[in-house]
Amino acid sequence: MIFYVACAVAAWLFLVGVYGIATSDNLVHLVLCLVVVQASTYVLLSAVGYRHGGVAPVFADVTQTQTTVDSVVQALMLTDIVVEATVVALLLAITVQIKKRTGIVDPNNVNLLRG
Amino acid sequence: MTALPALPVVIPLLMAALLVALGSHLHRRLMDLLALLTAASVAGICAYLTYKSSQGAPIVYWFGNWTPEKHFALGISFVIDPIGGGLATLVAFLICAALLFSWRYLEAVKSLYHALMLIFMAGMCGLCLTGDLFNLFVWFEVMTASGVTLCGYKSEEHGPLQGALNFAVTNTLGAYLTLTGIALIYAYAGSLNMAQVSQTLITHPPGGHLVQIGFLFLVAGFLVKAAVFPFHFWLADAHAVAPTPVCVLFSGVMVELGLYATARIYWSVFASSFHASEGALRTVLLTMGVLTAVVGALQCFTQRHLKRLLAFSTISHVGLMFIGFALLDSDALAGTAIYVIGHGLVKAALFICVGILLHRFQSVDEFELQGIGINSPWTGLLLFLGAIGLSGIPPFTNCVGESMIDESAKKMGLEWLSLVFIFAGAITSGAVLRIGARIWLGWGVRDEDAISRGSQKAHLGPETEGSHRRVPWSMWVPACALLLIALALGEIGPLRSATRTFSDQMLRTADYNALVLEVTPMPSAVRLDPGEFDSSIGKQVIALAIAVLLALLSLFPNVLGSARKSLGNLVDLALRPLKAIHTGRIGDFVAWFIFGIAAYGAILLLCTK
Amino acid sequence: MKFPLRQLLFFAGAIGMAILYALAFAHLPGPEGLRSMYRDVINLQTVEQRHITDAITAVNFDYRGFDTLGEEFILFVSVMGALVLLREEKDQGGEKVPDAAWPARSVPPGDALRVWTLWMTGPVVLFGIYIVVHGQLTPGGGFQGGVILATAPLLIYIAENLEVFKRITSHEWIEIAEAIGAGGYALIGLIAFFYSKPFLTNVIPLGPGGTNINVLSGGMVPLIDLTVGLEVAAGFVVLLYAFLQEMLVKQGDQ
Amino acid sequence: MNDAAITVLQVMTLVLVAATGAAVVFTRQPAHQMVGVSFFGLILALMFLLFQAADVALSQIVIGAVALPLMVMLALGKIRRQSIEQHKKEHSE
Repeated sequence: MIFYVACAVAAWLFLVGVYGIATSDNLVHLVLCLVVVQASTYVLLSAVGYRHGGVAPVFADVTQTQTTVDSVVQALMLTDIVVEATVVALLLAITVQIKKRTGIVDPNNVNLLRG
Repeated sequence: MTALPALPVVIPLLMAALLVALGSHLHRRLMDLLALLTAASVAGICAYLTYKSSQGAPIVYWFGNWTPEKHFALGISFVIDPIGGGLATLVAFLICAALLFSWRYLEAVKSLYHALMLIFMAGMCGLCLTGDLFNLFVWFEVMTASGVTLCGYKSEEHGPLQGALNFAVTNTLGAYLTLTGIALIYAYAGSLNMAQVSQTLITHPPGGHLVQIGFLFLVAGFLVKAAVFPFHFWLADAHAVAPTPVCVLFSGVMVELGLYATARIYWSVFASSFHASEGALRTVLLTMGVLTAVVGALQCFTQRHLKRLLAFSTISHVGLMFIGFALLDSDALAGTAIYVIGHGLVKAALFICVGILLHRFQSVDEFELQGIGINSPWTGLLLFLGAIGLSGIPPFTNCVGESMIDESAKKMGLEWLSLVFIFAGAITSGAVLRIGARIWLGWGVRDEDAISRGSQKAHLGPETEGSHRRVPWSMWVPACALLLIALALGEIGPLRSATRTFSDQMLRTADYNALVLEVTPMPSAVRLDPGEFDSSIGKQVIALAIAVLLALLSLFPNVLGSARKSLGNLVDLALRPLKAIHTGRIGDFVAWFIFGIAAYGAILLLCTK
Repeated sequence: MKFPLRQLLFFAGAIGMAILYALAFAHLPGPEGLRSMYRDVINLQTVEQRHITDAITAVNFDYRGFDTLGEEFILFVSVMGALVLLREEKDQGGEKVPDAAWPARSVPPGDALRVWTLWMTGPVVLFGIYIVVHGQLTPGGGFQGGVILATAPLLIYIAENLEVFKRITSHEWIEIAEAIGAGGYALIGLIAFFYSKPFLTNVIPLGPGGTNINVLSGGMVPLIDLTVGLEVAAGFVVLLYAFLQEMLVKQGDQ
Repeated sequence: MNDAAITVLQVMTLVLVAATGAAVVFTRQPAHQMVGVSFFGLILALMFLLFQAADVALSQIVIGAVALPLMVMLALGKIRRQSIEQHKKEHSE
């Protein structure tokens, strides 16, 4: 049950974030909408890894007979978070530089390439 | 074999870290040399691995020695078969060419350039060799992050930044959808290893449309990378602004890797569970391929910015390669593999030619350069040779691939596909012939108005310093070598039979699964004969003739007389919607992305019986 | 393309995507047994096989350590990327010498704030190191600890101890540290070759196991943890510095 | 805490995640949006905790709620400064 709620939230975040990107008029806003899109994958992954009544797979205070949630999925999410940080860093760097060169932060206006 | 398969990824990563650590203390030439040596050794290792795997079964390599436990994959594996290994070899080889080319080219580069190139190479090699879904995603991200940075390397100008932005946003969105697909597949099958997932999907077929949708989401990122219509917009922008050596890699291999990953995911994971909807998938992939090929070709002919023109030609040719994959047939796949190599070599050489022009004359605008090429005739010769190569005429390697795809299309009753090949080949080749004739022969009407209108748009800052009088050997040698190999490779007798054997091997999913999960060793590949093929070169000659005709017509439109105007209007009418949708705005690209995925998904589901 | 047209395109696609999502989710999750295979194997084995109590760290740095190597290099590349993209152009020479242009803030921070933030730096560093070295025992590890460590120089910046801040974030050695962190991971992986084992095999003695598992358990995992911590900490310092630098330069001009 | 209570909490945070995510998108002012994003990051971390992912929650706090807003803040600061400079330049000309 909780799984399907999470799936619905994941789909919602993906589409809402993409809507934000599609209609964005500010590059910083666009980057933060991308963060929302990425959050969709977090929600989906954490729901996939979750087990009803499960506990975190840290066996310092848990015995191995208890139900635990999926450790593999959590490792994937850690990678996902690093990817988020790097994407944001790169895109913000590009944004700052575009602003510096052209004085524009509106992605509908940065249109210097058309051939 | 305990070390070798990991090295194509590990060596460049280590060398990149070393170059960054020592960066400011090393002489530029030493860094060039180190990077070049790294790339060359990776090329050698990949070639050896390819050879090794072609002698027997694919090489399976478990990182961390996590061999499957009770036939369950715990760790990450590289599975090196001749197709993946061959592509990795091409990657390393083109990196060599690009590094050699930048020996004198980007003279102002700092240490980071070499490190970035090496990490880019590691990402591409990892993508070719891996046998794990999430690992595929990781290397995809390595490629994207380093590709974006390389694309925006000349960040002093606004052009590169716009290109890098479009590149980053579209590819990242695609990657998130890919990750969603991975999550869906993992939620069902509970594993990430391709063979394991494939096995699970066979033994426990999921209900509903999970397989189709999971596949579509999983490959979404790679479709964006492969610049399939309507996800292709970013590619032209990125190419137009990236430094030339980087363009060589983008067009020569990176885009093709998107296709490779799609094919790999299909054949290694989904093929056996797609039986019911194979026809639907073929429809979808053919739609993608044909649309991409046609749109790319049409757009290509209208460009005057040389790099953009070549970028659109790459889009068109990727469409052709997609057609090869779309037939979902062993022979067509073999043809596609050969086509990828042939096209990669020729396109890389063409980009180097444009880079030489930029080096000597500081411009990549067709009209500005009119007649100027007389000062460097040899570059012109190379460019013409490359242009002819694009039309797919023998003895170029891509011709062999094209005829194999043709043959297998004919067997399926899809003869009309060869028309698409002629169309795309003729138009892209014609466009390059046109720029060649205008720049080196000075043909065509000189339009001062157009020069002043366009010169600002196509202006790129110099990528070089110092003398521009001569073309240094480090620039023309790679171009010559690439074209010579493209010519010679098609002549190798066993190429056809060997590639058929390899692709047949790639398609045998059950054997692959058993091999990876250590159930049984893979039976050695069945040696296949070269297969039947139509050795007449009529079609290719027609394509080349059309190309020459198109080039001449566009250079001397006056010969048409009164028909010129109406014809021009007609062409204009056809191209206007294409130009209209290519706005350069990121918001539009994103809307197209969502729409494209939904549309292809709809076709896939509706055509499923 | 006009704006409404774009919205039309988006909404048509979004409706389609929503249907695709719904159809895909309808048949998830798969048979419970399938879905839990990977988890079962790893969760049952990690303590005795790897002497690691945090199964996530075991997956991250051992079972699927190769992914994490790639991940480290994604971070490495993006730090380089931010440096490349944010660098000042050369022709405006004078502006980019940071030494001449360190900021004088309009309102100096009060002594209390200064003392407090400086006093905070120690605990933050200690906490960061704690999180790094306990990666294989409790939640946390090189990545999380590394980011915490990277915030310490910022505290020094807030306390306006600029000399120290400058020394810590001086480009050269912090970049070297980052490269050592990233390259170190790959080097640790190479050790396995001396034992004729595949890349990243955990050949180092696993250390105390069972109920005695401590920070040295896990063989190569604590080592990798340290290199990741170094790389992430240095990487984020460079990253934040790259964004901060220009601001400092501009402030100095005024 | 019993299972039912946890499930209720999980659903509540998920709804909160959906709502804050939308709020981040529909806040068109980047400066305000930044506040929203750090809040969004915290809510996500809370969700991870409730889904028994302590490691991920810790990462999410240090990245999503600290490092990421910090980068955005610095970038925004730069952009604003550049706007002021451009404005000055236009006036002096």
